[in-house]
Amino acid sequence: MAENKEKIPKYLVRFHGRGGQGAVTAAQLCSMAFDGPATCMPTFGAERMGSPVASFARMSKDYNQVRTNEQVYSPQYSCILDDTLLEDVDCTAGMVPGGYLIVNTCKPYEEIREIIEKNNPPEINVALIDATTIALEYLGRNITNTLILGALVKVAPQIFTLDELITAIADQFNPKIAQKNMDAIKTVPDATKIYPCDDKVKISFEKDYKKEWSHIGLGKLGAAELDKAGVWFTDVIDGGSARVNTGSWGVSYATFHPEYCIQCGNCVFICPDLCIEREFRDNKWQIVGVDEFHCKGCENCVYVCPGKKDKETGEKHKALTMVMKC
Amino acid sequence: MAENKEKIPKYLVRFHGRGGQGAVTAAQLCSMAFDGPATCMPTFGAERMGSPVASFARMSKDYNQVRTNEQVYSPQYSCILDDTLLEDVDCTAGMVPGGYLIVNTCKPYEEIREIIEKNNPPEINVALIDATTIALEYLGRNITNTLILGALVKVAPQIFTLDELITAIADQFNPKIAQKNMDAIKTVPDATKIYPCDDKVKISFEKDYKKEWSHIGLGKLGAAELDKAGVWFTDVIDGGSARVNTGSWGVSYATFHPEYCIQCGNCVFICPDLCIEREFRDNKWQIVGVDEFHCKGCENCVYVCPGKKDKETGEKHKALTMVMKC
Amino acid sequence: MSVQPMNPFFKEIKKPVELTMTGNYAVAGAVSQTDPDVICAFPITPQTQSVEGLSDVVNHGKLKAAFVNVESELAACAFSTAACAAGARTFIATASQGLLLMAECLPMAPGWRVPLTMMISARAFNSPNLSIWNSWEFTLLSGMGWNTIVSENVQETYDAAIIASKISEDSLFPTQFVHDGFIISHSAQKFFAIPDEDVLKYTPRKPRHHINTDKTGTWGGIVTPDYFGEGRLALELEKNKVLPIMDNAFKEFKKMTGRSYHSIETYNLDCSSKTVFLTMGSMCGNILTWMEHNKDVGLIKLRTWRPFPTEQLRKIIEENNIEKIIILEKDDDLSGILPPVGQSVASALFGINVVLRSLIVGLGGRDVTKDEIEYAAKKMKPITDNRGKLYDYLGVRETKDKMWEVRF
Amino acid sequence: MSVQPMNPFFKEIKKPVELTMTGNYAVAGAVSQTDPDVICAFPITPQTQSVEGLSDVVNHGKLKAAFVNVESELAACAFSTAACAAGARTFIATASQGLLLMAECLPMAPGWRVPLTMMISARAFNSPNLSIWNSWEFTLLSGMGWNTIVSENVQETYDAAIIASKISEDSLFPTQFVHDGFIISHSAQKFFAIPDEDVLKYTPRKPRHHINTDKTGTWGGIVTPDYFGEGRLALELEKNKVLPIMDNAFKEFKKMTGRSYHSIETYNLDCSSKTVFLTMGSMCGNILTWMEHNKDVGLIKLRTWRPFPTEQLRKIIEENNIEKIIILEKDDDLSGILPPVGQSVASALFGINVVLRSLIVGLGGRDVTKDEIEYAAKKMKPITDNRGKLYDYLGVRETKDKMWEVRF
Repeated sequence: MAENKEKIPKYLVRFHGRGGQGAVTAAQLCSMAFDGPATCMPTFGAERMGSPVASFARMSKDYNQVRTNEQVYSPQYSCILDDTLLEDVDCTAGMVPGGYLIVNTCKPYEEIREIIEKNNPPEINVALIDATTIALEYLGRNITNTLILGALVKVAPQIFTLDELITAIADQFNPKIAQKNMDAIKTVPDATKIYPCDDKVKISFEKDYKKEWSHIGLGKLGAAELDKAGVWFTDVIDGGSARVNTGSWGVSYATFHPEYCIQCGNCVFICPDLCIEREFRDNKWQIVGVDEFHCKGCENCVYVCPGKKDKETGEKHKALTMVMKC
Repeated sequence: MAENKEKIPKYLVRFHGRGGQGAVTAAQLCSMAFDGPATCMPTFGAERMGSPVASFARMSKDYNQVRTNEQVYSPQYSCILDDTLLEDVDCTAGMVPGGYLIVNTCKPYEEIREIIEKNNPPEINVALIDATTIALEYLGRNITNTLILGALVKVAPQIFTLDELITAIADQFNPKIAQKNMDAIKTVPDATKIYPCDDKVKISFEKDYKKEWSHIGLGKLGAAELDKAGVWFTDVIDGGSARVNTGSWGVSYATFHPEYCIQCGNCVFICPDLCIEREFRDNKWQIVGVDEFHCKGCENCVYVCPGKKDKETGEKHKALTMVMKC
Repeated sequence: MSVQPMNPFFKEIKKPVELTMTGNYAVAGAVSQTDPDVICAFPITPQTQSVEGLSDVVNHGKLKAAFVNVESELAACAFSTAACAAGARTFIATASQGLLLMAECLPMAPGWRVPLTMMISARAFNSPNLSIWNSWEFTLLSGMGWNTIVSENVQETYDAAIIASKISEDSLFPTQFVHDGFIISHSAQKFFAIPDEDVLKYTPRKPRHHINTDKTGTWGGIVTPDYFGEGRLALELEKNKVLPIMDNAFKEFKKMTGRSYHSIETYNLDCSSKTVFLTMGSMCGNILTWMEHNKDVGLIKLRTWRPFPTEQLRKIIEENNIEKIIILEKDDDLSGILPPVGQSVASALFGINVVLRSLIVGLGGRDVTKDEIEYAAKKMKPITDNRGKLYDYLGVRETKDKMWEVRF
Repeated sequence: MSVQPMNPFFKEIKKPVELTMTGNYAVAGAVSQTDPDVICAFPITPQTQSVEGLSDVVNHGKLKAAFVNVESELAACAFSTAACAAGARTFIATASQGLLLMAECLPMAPGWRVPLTMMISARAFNSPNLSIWNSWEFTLLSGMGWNTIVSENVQETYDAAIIASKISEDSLFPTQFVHDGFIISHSAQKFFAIPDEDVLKYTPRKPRHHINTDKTGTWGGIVTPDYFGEGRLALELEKNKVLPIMDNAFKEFKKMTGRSYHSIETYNLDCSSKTVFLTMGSMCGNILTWMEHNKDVGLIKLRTWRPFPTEQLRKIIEENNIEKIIILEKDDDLSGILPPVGQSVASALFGINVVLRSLIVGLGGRDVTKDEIEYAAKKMKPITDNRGKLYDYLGVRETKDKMWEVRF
């Protein structure tokens, strides 16, 4: 490909999050905050609450640079809303050398580095921020998309400024939510710690680092290998979700306290993931625990649990409560 | 078109009848009775009991002559199952000079000739038979299709013989009906009277007399004249059946006897053509007569009429009875 | 009923026999001979008698099959596809708006490789007006992945019902066989019926993948962008095998009956004008009778409409040095390009030096006569290139008293 | 909901304003500005937010329209066609199997000259597998007689919603406007919104024939073979006027907004290789960004898919001496001939001396990247004739570790 030295820079940002964490909105806020042509899009996976999702923003003062509707394969900035994703997904894939990996985490840098090294990333900078703690304090919920954008502003102020970001937030959210986010975002620059790479590595805003056919899913069955088109026999493909560790998706999971359970069964019926475990004892089905491998932490079971009074204190306790992972 | 003198003859027969009179079956019996390649087809009109229909048979020992699936536009033989059709339809259209018009009628030749002359037919022979009388006697119903074929055998024995026709009838009908038809058909040759044309006119079994574009319906609205495609506004086209003289379709019509009517209304609801006339008298709707312009003679009203005892004789009489037209 | 149309098929047919029946009843007879397990269709003019005829044979007891009534064509297609996927030999039939109502379900059978067999009594669809008569609605939905063969007359549609069943099961793609509504469906013609035993030998039941509880799987389940294209390519690769499978079915049919069929049949291609008509279905008969007196044009008769016999057609045109093709088709599509058959032929012959025009005739049951054929041949004589509009309507009124004049 | 996507359209837009919205929400905004009387659609991914967005605007009170919920796409199409025939400005939207389920109803609106406007978020149909992602299902039903325009990005689909409404009412044919599902429907992009007053001036309500009790008539009633063909020719003659009507709609749109649209748009046709890509929709953006670094090929972007701009395309190819055309299309049809876009182009260009190949890409949401574009351009270089197969699949796996190699 011919290199054009006079090129106007284009900024490519990727967000990794879980369904419900606002990765798509983060990309959209980029597009709004940037002063010039910009597009953004989600990856086109089936989005379920808690499942891994990614989204992209592509920005440049030169419209022709961002006219493409491709997804982003070689971002300069990769922003991770949930550090558990680092284990499941290669969040550094295709990254431009000298770019930034920005992670919401309470873990130390060394631990994060160790995880990402498994994927042999290019030479990149890392920025860490414990956005979850800020979010829980200011927003009351673990929604960290605006905060991770604050960290992006810190490492890449040339894309858009904090003021531009705040204006975008004011446009996008209803006033009450917007105000909370704007208050929280101001704490971000101080809370973001940068771990730079070798400063001889110069970041490029023009070159394309996409590996050829990297979007094709090589390694999965090809046309000549499908048994009968459209029919996936279970001896060829594992069906069902038994092996998918959806329990790793949430920040919390439900735990069971048998002493407060009246065996009403409300939790069994409300759980969207069939995580309430039962056993056939004394001639009837009895609730005995929670399947933590699949519990995504939706809290529905907690809401419907009527609970039971403690015999000693007389206080009412629920038989299901949430436990934070971190 | 190149004339081929060695041509194997092809026989083209057209039947005109009303829905229910068996014109389609007549054509099919031709096809079956003929010893060689043959096809037959109905005109593709919406067939309602009593509405004018036509059907065609095409027969030749040379398959290529009858491979076409066109309708028949220049028959050598035109067979009319119901003489009321002669007024509505040009039954001689496209006929081959020297061909035969075969009519089921009780009218004299002169009257028939006068009717068909209106359409300026070519020089043709006419054969008349009162098939309705024979049908009512042998079959108990006015179904004259097999009888008209008997007349066809009389005027054109070269197409198929009476024996071949009888075999076809035996194949096509259930045994009881077949036997009645076979009995009836034997009386036909004697009952058929032929009125020949100028014997210098030689019938052709090769030439095609179809007038160019005669199947296109010239005289009806064309593409450039339709108001909005698919929408027939009532100021352009007369909607409804008010002007269609369906009363001419049957051999009989219903007539009303007020003295035997108990005003039960059964006839009003059963009539498929809304022919039972009512008036609003003495504060209620009362049955007053029959719309003869539209009555097709189905007799349904007669069947459902409970009738009333005659005051003098004590005998029960129906308020609706059928009157024959001929 | 005094007339018993299905009578010949109530008892075993032991040797070839000549019958006179309408196209629909002949199909009903042929289908009954292939011993289907399930018959499921919703009645619609002009298809109705095919299914009525089958109900007679089932009612009579000769055919042991589930005759399933449903509430619509969409339900008929869904039920039939599922029944066939479960292993049943299944027959379905429709026409016109009924075919359109099946559209949501039509892609599944090819996708899942379900060997369903469907009769279509081709009929106009409702635009601008309702018409119960013949047009080629089936060309509108040609991209669904069904095999499609078209018949000229009653003999061919009787034979096609049997051949289609074999093609479906040999190729594991569903097959439609089409005849012109009313013109063939309601026309009584003489034809030869095949002995029951021969039909059963010609259409043996073969083991195939089907829904069952021993080998479980998901049929047509959701796939991410990682797999969909691969699934389509897999279908395409299998679809490429269908034309040879059809050739073989025709060859075996000839062995059994002596009647010779091909995906493309040609007549009089060494004619002086190097001009040929190209069409399908009942009109081929009309043209062939006309050609008895007009020896200077030829005819290319397409029996196989899908998969389109591209390579065969190219070969025929090139080897015979055909200079001009006059397509006659009973469909149009208001698209500003050639109508459906024209589009397929232009795609197949793109880059070949041949002059092509397409004439839209016989819509909504308008008869196609020697007048149209003669006009088309005459109109084509001075044409020597592919400039201007390549199609027009023929055989319609412009105004009350004026024929529409073909403009190209 | 903390995010209020339709907020900008809750109040009057008084001057041109830059917004960032997804394709679907932008369409909802645009449609609300055209002041429809009736909105009736059944939700289906990826079309859903377009109708949800409109329900927000109706619920908010800014738009006074009947928002009608129905039980299926077939019902939605039937209800919308009838509402529009009764005189209401009517909007409908669908995708994929939803469009197929409408098939039975789709021919009526063109037949009755009902100016319905429909958004399609293009999506694969379910064969062999269910996919909620992008393919071009709409090309499968191109013969229904609807006008169809395709958009590249959010700005274009916002504008198309407004332009389509005008085209429908000026031509009295229903109009579909299409964007690629997810890629545009769910992509947030910057675009300029037009002041409400300007939109209303651009799409004035004009008197038209409609069902009413003062001038009664029969809509789509049965006709015998004496009239059906004449009705189709009448449609064709009116359809021939649509391309100029579209040109006029584009011209007036430019006057209002400065944004210039055409049925066909071209880029870099005087390139050295005389080779052009030809495609529609979002892929045009991908190719144009790639062309920033690859100046030796051109691009023909089809905005108008139906009626197909045949004469314009012929003129462009001939006047620019184009030698090779690489079609990229997100559809296929297992027919053994070119896929749908290829069929249309081959029909339009039949007899023109140009080399043509069609590549099937991006099925079921597979992204189309510079890899496909580069491969196609490279593969085309040695091709100099139209022999052999003219199409293939590109960007799919043959086996686990091997890309399918294009064979032509």
